[in-house]
Amino acid sequence: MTAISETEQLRYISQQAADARVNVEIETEGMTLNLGPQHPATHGTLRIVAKLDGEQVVAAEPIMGYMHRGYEKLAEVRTYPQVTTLINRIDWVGSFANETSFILAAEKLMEVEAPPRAQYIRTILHEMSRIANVILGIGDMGVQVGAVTPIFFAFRDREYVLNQIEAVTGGRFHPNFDRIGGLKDDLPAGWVQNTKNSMDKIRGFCDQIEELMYGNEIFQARTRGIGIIPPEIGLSYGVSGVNIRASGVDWDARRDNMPHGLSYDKVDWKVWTHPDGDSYARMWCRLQEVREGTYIIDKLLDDLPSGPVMAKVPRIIKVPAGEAYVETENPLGVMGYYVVSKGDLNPFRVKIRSASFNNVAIAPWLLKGVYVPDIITILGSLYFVLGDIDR
Amino acid sequence: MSPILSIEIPFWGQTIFRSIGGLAAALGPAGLLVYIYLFKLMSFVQSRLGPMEAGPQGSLQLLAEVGKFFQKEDIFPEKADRIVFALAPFVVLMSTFLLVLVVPFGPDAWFVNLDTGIYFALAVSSVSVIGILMAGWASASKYSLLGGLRAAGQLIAYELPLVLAVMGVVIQAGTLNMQDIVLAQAEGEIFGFGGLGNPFILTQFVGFVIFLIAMQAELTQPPFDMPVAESELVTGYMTEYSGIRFLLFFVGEFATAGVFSMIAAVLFLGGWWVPGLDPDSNLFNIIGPAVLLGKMFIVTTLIFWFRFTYPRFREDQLQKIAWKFLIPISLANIVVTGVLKVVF
Amino acid sequence: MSDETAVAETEDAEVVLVDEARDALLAELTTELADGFVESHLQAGDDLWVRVHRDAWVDAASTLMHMGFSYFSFLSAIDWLPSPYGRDMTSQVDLTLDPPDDDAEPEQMESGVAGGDTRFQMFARVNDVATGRAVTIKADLPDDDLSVGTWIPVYPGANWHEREVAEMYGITIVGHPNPRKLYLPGDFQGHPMRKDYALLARRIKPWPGIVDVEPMPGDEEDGSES
Amino acid sequence: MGLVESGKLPKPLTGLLNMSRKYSLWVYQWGLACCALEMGAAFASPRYDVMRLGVIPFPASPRQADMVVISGTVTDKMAPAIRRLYEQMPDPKYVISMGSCANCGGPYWDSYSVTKGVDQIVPVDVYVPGCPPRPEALLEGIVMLQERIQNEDMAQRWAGEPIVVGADA
Repeated sequence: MTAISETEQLRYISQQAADARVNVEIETEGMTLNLGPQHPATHGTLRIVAKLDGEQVVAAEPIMGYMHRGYEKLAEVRTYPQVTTLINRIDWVGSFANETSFILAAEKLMEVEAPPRAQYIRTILHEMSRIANVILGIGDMGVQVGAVTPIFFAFRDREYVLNQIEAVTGGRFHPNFDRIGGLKDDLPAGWVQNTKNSMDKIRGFCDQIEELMYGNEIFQARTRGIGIIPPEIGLSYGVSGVNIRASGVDWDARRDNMPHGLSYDKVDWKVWTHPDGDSYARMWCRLQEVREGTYIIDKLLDDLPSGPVMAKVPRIIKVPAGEAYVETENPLGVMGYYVVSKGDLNPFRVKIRSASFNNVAIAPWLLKGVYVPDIITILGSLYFVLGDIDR
Repeated sequence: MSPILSIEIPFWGQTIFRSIGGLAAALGPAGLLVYIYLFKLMSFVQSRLGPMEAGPQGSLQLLAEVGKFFQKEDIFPEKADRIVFALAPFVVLMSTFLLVLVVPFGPDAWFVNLDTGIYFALAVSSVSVIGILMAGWASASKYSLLGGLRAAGQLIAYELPLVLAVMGVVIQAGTLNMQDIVLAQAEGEIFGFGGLGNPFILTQFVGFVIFLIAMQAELTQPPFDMPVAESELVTGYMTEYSGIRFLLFFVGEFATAGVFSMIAAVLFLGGWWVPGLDPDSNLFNIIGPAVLLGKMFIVTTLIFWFRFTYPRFREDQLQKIAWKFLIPISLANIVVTGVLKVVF
Repeated sequence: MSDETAVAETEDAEVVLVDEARDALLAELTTELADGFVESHLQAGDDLWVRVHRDAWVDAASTLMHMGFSYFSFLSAIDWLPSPYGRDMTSQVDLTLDPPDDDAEPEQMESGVAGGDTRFQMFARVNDVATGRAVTIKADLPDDDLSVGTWIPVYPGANWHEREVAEMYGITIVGHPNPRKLYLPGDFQGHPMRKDYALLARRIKPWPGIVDVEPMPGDEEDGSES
Repeated sequence: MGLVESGKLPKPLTGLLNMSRKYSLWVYQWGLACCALEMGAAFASPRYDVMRLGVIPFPASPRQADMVVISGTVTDKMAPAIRRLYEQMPDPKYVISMGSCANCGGPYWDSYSVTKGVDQIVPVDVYVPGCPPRPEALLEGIVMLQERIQNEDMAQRWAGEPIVVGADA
């Protein structure tokens, strides 16, 4: 790769090595290990260049851009409905959640509000994409620490959620279902009951994985005390979502900063936090969120209002000039869109504040002084999606 | 040359017979293990079907694999040490074949009846370390090097509990000869009751568990598979191998699993002997191998069940288990066994 | 949160919304930033924008940090130049059927909320997770000196964001420890997020377009032979 | 190449060798973007279970792979790595390009950083269209590739046109 000259990289790493929290008294010849860009541990195409002393990491630097597709530029040359199609593919594991905040930002500029039924369905689909996303993260964590089986269970039970998403939106995981002012369609017949059955299955998966994986002594030995994020450090890096809640920060954009257009305030639910801040805490909180998500969906389905799913909006969408920032609590963390409009068919500027970008920014700090296997554990527990980093 | 099956066979005939037998004894279990465990049991654990298309229930899948690997290009990395790189898989496989030598399959069905059989087995099992180190070093890849070094550290650390666990059996049987260990179990009795003989798993249960754990580590199976950790080191020392040479490693891995399980079966489960039958009868020369295979499957099932369900330890945790837990416990086991041996 | 409750829930735009929390925050920021404060925009019940002087950009970060805005959300830049390619940058127009009008009057540059005088503007957003407050900070960059101080000492998370800005807009981040390209290959030319950076695929092969009829620029000979 | 050079072999032997390659496709998962998830579903989900067909998704190293599924957006920064990976694989090797992005750039056709089609970098045997294709589509691509391998003459590799899933439908 031509991206970085090795000497440049080494100089930077050795600079960082000075303050690394490792014992550098014994002078041994270091080794630079290059994980990626395609490596089983990096969820795709993240590349980690780690300078090692034995098996201990002196300094590690993630290198990304292998999945950079230029979303912010492309969004400037597409109309608003076209942007929705595009941004589906940012966090490709939980697609619907990507749409929500952009649509809400556009709605805010246009000063329209979706009808209550659409808001409910939006919230349900948002939670479903969270479940589809996080389940996979949990299964993948198993693979990262060497247990092959959980990922198969994750893929098996994820299908239940994908089936329901497909039944209502027509797409397994790029729904493109959200519209400015509401939703494309109403729910199909029988969907509510099927979804409730699926949620039962998901809760079964949670129980199974909690016993099989989280209760395993080796899993705990591998994850407890590994990669601790102190709350204040995490916040200054912009770490959000589960990763910061696992450090004891009780802050959830769904509860504390919920934008208009979602229905999280209509039901009772709990924000799960964990005081430890290590890899185990992050994975534990993820599992609890999946379970909580199933309850949120159940409750929302119970009092689903009737009515239209689309507000009155013009056929050709021109968003009035202005600036708006809307953030939602996405599966990976806080995702926000800063939309600048000049009153055209297409946005003037879309700044995508994606969760993983900030979550992974803390990796160089976290990876100093750990062992090579812990790189994988920590990255796995931070749980990022490359599209969400590189955009 | 001693007779096999009490039939007089000329020397050259015996050589051929033994060669075929040795290959079958090492590769047969390997093939069975790959099919039954890697394809079918793993798929069952993961609620899948496994290979189904090649042959009925995918039973010919293995032949397809072997045939495929023979057709693959044999790649040498540019900076590899070619001779060492080429030899490494054979060294690993050699260790397996040397192991098979001392395994008794029946009262007369054996390849070599060494008086120091178990000692020999434990010694040659370490040869594979050299092969793995060769592979790791010669590949000129950092992943391979890390994998090779991890493997060396791991195999050396677990050699000790392995040997110490066997010591208990040796003390109880009073011999290093594997054949005599089987006979000792066949003729032994527990508190005067000889109907079951005395499979050492009953009296040496601690030793059996330690042996099993150490064996898992020697075989670099999860949860001790750091040398080949797929999610960290890609496949460790095998990273740069392709085609036939990879096949040799692959076969070596499973053949060693089979042979080690056979040794475990011999040491702790009574080898080829079945309770209730006369251990001297010629019948055991016929059914002995099958009995041993059956007992081997008991051990391998345990090994592979752990493999498919457990996460992987970290390298330092692995060393900690060996030095802080397994070795002290096995030493205590030897002391207790020695005392009891004197008492009874 | 608290600020939301201060807003009267109403759909009538004529009613002047009162946002006490943000008013107080704005007052506090104005005193804290002192000379660095340039302009602000408060959208009651919604959001707060504050524009600071370029030289006060780094001070603003530490000020905000001391005021409890411990959570770093994002940092980026905007290029306010109207696209010189006009509407051909929107996919609604087919260049072959509807060639762009070169004589069209260039649009006037117009900045967004909280104003702005120059082409490039930095903006960043920080949150206070304890109280739920959030503020967007902007700073104009003079056209002849596209450089700004780094936020890394205050918000270490700004590291990658600043690299992204430097790469995408060609803005120099003074004091950045690792000013390499973040996303693009090392030999990439240009700063793609600038408005005058053309997307080649749109200029040469307009969508849906007729693929491979026009030769790529620079290899006319190859195009004619094949 | 291994035992089989490009020389002529008796027909039954060729058939046997082809059959063994057909049923033992170790696949290297080059998961790049969204399609990687559908590829993962095809390989790891019990509902699709590609192992039935003899496709083994184990190898983490390209050296042991027979086939690579390039699923997702190929960027200019990634392109050299893909080329290198392809060269690291031992012959005979097959490439499946999965999804619109890998086929032609997909929704990023006008992006400044995306390679418009992986076939500019490596030769592709099977194109699986879709954004993303369903796992069933990938399975069909694999089955069609297996049919081709069954009738393959080693001397004439690359002679045929690439397979496009769903083209004749």
